[in-house]
Amino acid sequence: MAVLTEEQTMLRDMAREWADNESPVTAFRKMRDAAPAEFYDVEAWRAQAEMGWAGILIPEAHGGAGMGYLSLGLVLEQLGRNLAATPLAATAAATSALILGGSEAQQAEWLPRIAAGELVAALAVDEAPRFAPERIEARVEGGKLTGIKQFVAEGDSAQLFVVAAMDGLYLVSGEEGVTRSPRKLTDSRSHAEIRFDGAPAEKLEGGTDLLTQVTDRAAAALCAEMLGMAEAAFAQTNDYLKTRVQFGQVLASFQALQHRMAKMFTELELMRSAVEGALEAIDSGRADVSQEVSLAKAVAGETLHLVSREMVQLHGGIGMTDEHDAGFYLKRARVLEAMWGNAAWHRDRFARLGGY
Amino acid sequence: MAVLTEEQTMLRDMAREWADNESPVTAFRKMRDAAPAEFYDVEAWRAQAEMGWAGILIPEAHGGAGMGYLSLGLVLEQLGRNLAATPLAATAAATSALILGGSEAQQAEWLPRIAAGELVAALAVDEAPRFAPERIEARVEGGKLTGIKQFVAEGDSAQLFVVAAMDGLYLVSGEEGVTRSPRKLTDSRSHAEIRFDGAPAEKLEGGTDLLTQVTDRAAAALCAEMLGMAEAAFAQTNDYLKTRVQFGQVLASFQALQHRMAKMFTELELMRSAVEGALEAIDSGRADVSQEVSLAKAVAGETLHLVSREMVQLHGGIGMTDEHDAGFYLKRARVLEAMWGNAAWHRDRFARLGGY
Amino acid sequence: MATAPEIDAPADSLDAFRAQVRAWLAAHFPPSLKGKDNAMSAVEGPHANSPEEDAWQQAMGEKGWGVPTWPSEYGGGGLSRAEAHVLQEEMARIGAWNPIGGMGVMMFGPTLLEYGSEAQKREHIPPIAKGTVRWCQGYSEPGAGSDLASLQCFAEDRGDHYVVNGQKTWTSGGQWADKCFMLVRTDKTKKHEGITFLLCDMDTPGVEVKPIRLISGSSPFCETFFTDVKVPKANRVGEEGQGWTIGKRLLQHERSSLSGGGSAAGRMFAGAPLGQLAKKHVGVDEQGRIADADLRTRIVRHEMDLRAFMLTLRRAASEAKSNQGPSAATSIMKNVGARIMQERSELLIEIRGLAGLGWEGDGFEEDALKDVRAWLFGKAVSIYGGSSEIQNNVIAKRILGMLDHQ
Amino acid sequence: MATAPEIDAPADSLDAFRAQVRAWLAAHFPPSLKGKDNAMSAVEGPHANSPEEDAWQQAMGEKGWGVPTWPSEYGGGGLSRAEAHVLQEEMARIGAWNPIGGMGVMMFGPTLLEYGSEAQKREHIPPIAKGTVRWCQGYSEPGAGSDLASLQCFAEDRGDHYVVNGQKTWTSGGQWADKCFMLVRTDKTKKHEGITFLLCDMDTPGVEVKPIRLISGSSPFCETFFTDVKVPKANRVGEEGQGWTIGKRLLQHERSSLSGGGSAAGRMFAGAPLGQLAKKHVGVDEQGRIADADLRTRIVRHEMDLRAFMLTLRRAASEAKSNQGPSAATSIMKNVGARIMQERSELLIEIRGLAGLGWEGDGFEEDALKDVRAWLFGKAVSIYGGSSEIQNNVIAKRILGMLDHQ
Repeated sequence: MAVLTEEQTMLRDMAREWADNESPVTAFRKMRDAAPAEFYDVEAWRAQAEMGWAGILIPEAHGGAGMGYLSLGLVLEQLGRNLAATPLAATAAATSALILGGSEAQQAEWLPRIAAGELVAALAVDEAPRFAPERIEARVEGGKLTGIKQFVAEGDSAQLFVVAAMDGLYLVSGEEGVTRSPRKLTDSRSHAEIRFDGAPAEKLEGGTDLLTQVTDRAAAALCAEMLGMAEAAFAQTNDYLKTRVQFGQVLASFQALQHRMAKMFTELELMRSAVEGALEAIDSGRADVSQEVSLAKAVAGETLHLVSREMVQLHGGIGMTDEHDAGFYLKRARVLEAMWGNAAWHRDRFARLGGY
Repeated sequence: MAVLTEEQTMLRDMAREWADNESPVTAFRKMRDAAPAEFYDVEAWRAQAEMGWAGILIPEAHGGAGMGYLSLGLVLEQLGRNLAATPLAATAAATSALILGGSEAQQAEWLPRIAAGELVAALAVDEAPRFAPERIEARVEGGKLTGIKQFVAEGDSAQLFVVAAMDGLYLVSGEEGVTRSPRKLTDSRSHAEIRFDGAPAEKLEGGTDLLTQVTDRAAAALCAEMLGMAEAAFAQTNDYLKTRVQFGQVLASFQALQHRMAKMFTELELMRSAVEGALEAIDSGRADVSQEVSLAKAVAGETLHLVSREMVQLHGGIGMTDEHDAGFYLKRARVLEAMWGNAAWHRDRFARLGGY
Repeated sequence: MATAPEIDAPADSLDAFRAQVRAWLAAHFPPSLKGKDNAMSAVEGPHANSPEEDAWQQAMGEKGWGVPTWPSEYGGGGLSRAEAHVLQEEMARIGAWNPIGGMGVMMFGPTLLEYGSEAQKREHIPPIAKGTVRWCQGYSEPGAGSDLASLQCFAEDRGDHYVVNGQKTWTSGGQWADKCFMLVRTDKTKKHEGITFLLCDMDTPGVEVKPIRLISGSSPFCETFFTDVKVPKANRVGEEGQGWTIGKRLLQHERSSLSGGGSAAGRMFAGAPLGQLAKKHVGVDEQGRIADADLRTRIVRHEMDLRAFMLTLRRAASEAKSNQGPSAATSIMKNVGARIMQERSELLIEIRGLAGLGWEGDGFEEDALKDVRAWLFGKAVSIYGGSSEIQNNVIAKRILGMLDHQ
Repeated sequence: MATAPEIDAPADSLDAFRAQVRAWLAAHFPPSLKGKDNAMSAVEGPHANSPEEDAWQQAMGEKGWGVPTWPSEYGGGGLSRAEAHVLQEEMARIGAWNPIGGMGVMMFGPTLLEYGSEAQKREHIPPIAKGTVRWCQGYSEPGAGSDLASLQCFAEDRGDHYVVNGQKTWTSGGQWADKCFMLVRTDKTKKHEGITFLLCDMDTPGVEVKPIRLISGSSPFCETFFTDVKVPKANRVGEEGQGWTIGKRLLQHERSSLSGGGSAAGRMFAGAPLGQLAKKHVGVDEQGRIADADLRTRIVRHEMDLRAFMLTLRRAASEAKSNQGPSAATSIMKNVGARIMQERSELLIEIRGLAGLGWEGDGFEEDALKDVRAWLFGKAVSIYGGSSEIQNNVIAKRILGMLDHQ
């Protein structure tokens, strides 16, 4: 655990208590079975907005909490532990674009509404199923944006889009020229294809550098969610091993499993360091944010992959049933692993940034 | 174990008995400590020649046994188990060049002498410390070969060299224009730098295709030696775990170690299949020899790497001492892993041959 | 890569048989069914057969060639191993497939042939050979998974019959099965020796079946509840208390089929090589290699693992044939088969990116949706039929001689 | 990559101290010694100091800054952690290094400060702080490695002294040491409670030392034989039977130093990043990447592992400082440090090809020869000071609460 301020400690404790009590995995299961058009838990999102989480990143002048990414990560980690299904991460990703590249007018128009939880925002970058920010073909002519964006998280309900075009990021609000088609992935969350066909668009400052900054922040936020998921999957597995009896002994007493768990614990500790390191690098405005984010996303991807597989394997048959939660972690894990660059993509970038 | 003919079974049993009784690891230790100029065990090589092993590949018409690579592999596997230090593999590699690319006159001149164990032959390809058969700069002008070859196995004592030049393979015999400098590697075996400075050279037929065929055969032969080493390292470790007592129990009874050993055993079985598969592919003249050799060398490299590390780790302190044999396996393993293409090189070639 | 293991057979002497097989297949295999084998029917449940499928099943059933090496007096093909191999080759050549399958063929039949009474064999083997009776397995219980011998489902002796009470779980295809082979406890004072092997009609009063929904969305397994279920003693295989021996033998058949001895492995890994698929989805670099070099190194490792596995299947088959005794290599098959299948699924997902994680609905290739379900279902392969952990215990103890704390 | 962990200190209040340190270092650190730290002296044995080295050791010894946080009444620096950090920063800034080291500093000193009597502290701590007395560790025995508590070396009570008989092994630097701290058995009827902690002069009659040659060619450890060796009772630390408690505490100091808390880790991984070295030896592709893409993916995984490890060291230090209690992260340090060091050595060999496997003689770069020896010696890192297996047991039991069969 990073060293926290008093304010951050309170935020984390509140998030943990809320997620454990008000939005446990059973809430996600209910949302999945109900399959609302938004593909998220509307009540949970409302509650989060009331607690001010939609505005964690937003300056106080615009009605937010003026905290940073480590703070956002503390909350997302708790949500990840319980698979709470709300558009907080997507909205935060779009928010970071406004904060970094929005004009005063744009910020004044949107940030207070986001902070108040009045709308869901989304970041639309990819035009193919694999992250490739260098291959954007969407273009803007005469203030109208045209292009097709794939698997836009929370795209089913977003009222404000931050959209990557060839020359940078744009804001698209309103329904004109916007067509949404849901894409149902294994995680039962919102991922939509969004067709922009001459949609009115306003430019943000910063060009393609802004795109890198924003996707790095989006990735770092997901890492926090992945950290929470990995921790919860690991803890539940550890608990299960202590209760399940086979051959007259609890599974936790078998040394081969002890060592596997010890190794997973080791990876989890490294994952925490990498994830917190990336969030702190963003908060302190360091020059190596991209390196640290690539480290975090690659390590988070590998570790969550390992833990989510082992969760099923070590639960045995019961972990294979839909009735158990293990499958939820597995199915969500692969989606997060693929978003904003998978482990291989980030390893490649880490090496390129290192000059080899 | 591949299905063997009666002749092969006899050969293997004889090789095993000889290696276990006449050339155990203590013989290698003795050779290392004595450090003869040849960097091999002269008496053991004489005994092998008397048993006809130098001529395993050589047609009966030229005084050999007319057997194939699987047979050669059976012998090298037994030598590998005991780290027997003789120039059999190097001589066989050079022999394969003569068999595949030698004229009748060249074969008649050299094969009977090799089969009789009268001389050591060596294959000289690389001009840098990493295998790169596509980067040969040695050239022949007017029947004189010029170039510097690195880490030529058995180069300290070879009387006949098969040398790769830009346009194919050449035979170099005699000392004219040949300068040898020993290179002492961790395995205490012979690896010499050979400078050819206008050395008289005779061409073999087959151009650079012959080079590929010959290095594939050299690699496959090493794989058999690696298989024997890995098996012996594994078996000795397994024996040790059954005798070493800690916490009042033999180490073999600790489940974490049981599972590690089971996984290593699994890799060893796959390694055996891959190695025998490559040798059989050569013997049956299949078109996919290069694929099968790349599979074998990559798998052999990874598995021997794993087993040689685990041998030291699972022996604990005693495995760290020079008095114990574990270090010998470790030190020889890395050399064989690097020769004729390491695992990464062969993975890359396997993929290229597979069209991706 | 994905070829079935080759078995060297003395082909010359089999030429006549081969010609006969070829003619028969030409006459009976409907070309419209070429390559239409539904290997997933065990998972997805039986589908309604088309008339062609019916005719094909009937023809093979009558010939006994669905179970080619079983004795012909019980409806099997009565072929030698070499002949069976010719049959397999000829079928592969024209894309024909075996319509007779399921647990009866893979596990129960071979076991009954070994341990059943003459009457039991005459009653049960022919319908399996014809594919007309479906069997399910009543082994696992909620408290008895890897530790199967701790099972509690109890069969009380009532003279000429038993009365069975208890619960089984992971009953494969329980909702579609006609009959169940099961392990029950007949003696509570002994662990292994208190177990007996029974055969039970699934429509016996007191048998209730509840499908278990898996993470893959399918429900190929059931919970099966037994409440005062009468099983005649004639349906006991072997002696009372011999069930563990028989049941373990059956598991060996299960393992060898799960690890893909023969065509099963070929089917499991059929389809385009991963390298080609990756080139399509990921693109290529200037040298024609998969553009994502990191992914490429893992694909090649995987393809090598698969090729080494295939060579090991071939080697084990040769070794078995050459009377060198059972090959130690067979002990590794299940774990390696499971790891390869699971890695393949994970790579398929990575190759396709988010398009490889579709659950249902628009926007996904049919193959991708299938591969997602197979990925999730495939997590079971290292759990059922003796988990990977149990397999490693077995290798360590039986093959490596590493004994537990004494 | 290879930077020492940063510790956030309230720098403002320390400015005066920093200025003082800077001035003192400028006056005392001979610039000719910049970066000449010989971290391998523990392995290679002490070398003859140059006059500069002597002067530097004496200056640091008198100042007590070789052991900056030890109490000044025993010759330590008496600095706060924050001040010690400033000292470390200022030394790093100019390439100065700590000439005071060895087992006395890393393990024995901290333990004696905790458990020793006033007389023992006054006698033994100052020479350690000055670097004038070398200590070695008498713990392991041929039959007691990971299971240290089964040690047999026996100390018989003879009133005012003990008589010690038995054998120790893996005595680090036994052939160069002046004194030995050791665990002996004083009661054969108890396991852990029968162990006592003694201090023994290495020149006592009956102590014999035989260096053990390692696979790396060096002999940093010894077998040490004790035959009727007299040890005064004044040299017993703590009570009789308290040795296990004291000895374990000392191992904690060993582990935290082995896992590279602080500058040790920085030193361990100093040198050019692997990526640059690989570019030099392997070449680059048209995009300037390491030409061997397979190797590149493994180098980047390794560098990421190293960076995550460094971030973990930093995090553990911050957590310890912020009174959140000891960090769970410290439990993973030894195993991760060992794996990174060993992987790094293996990668170095692969990068250089056969030129990376030179043992001695012509044809090799000096660095390559050093790296080969370090590769081989480094295999010990996962064995000594609590093997990786023991560390995993500890994590599973103490942190994860997974208890053994009951």
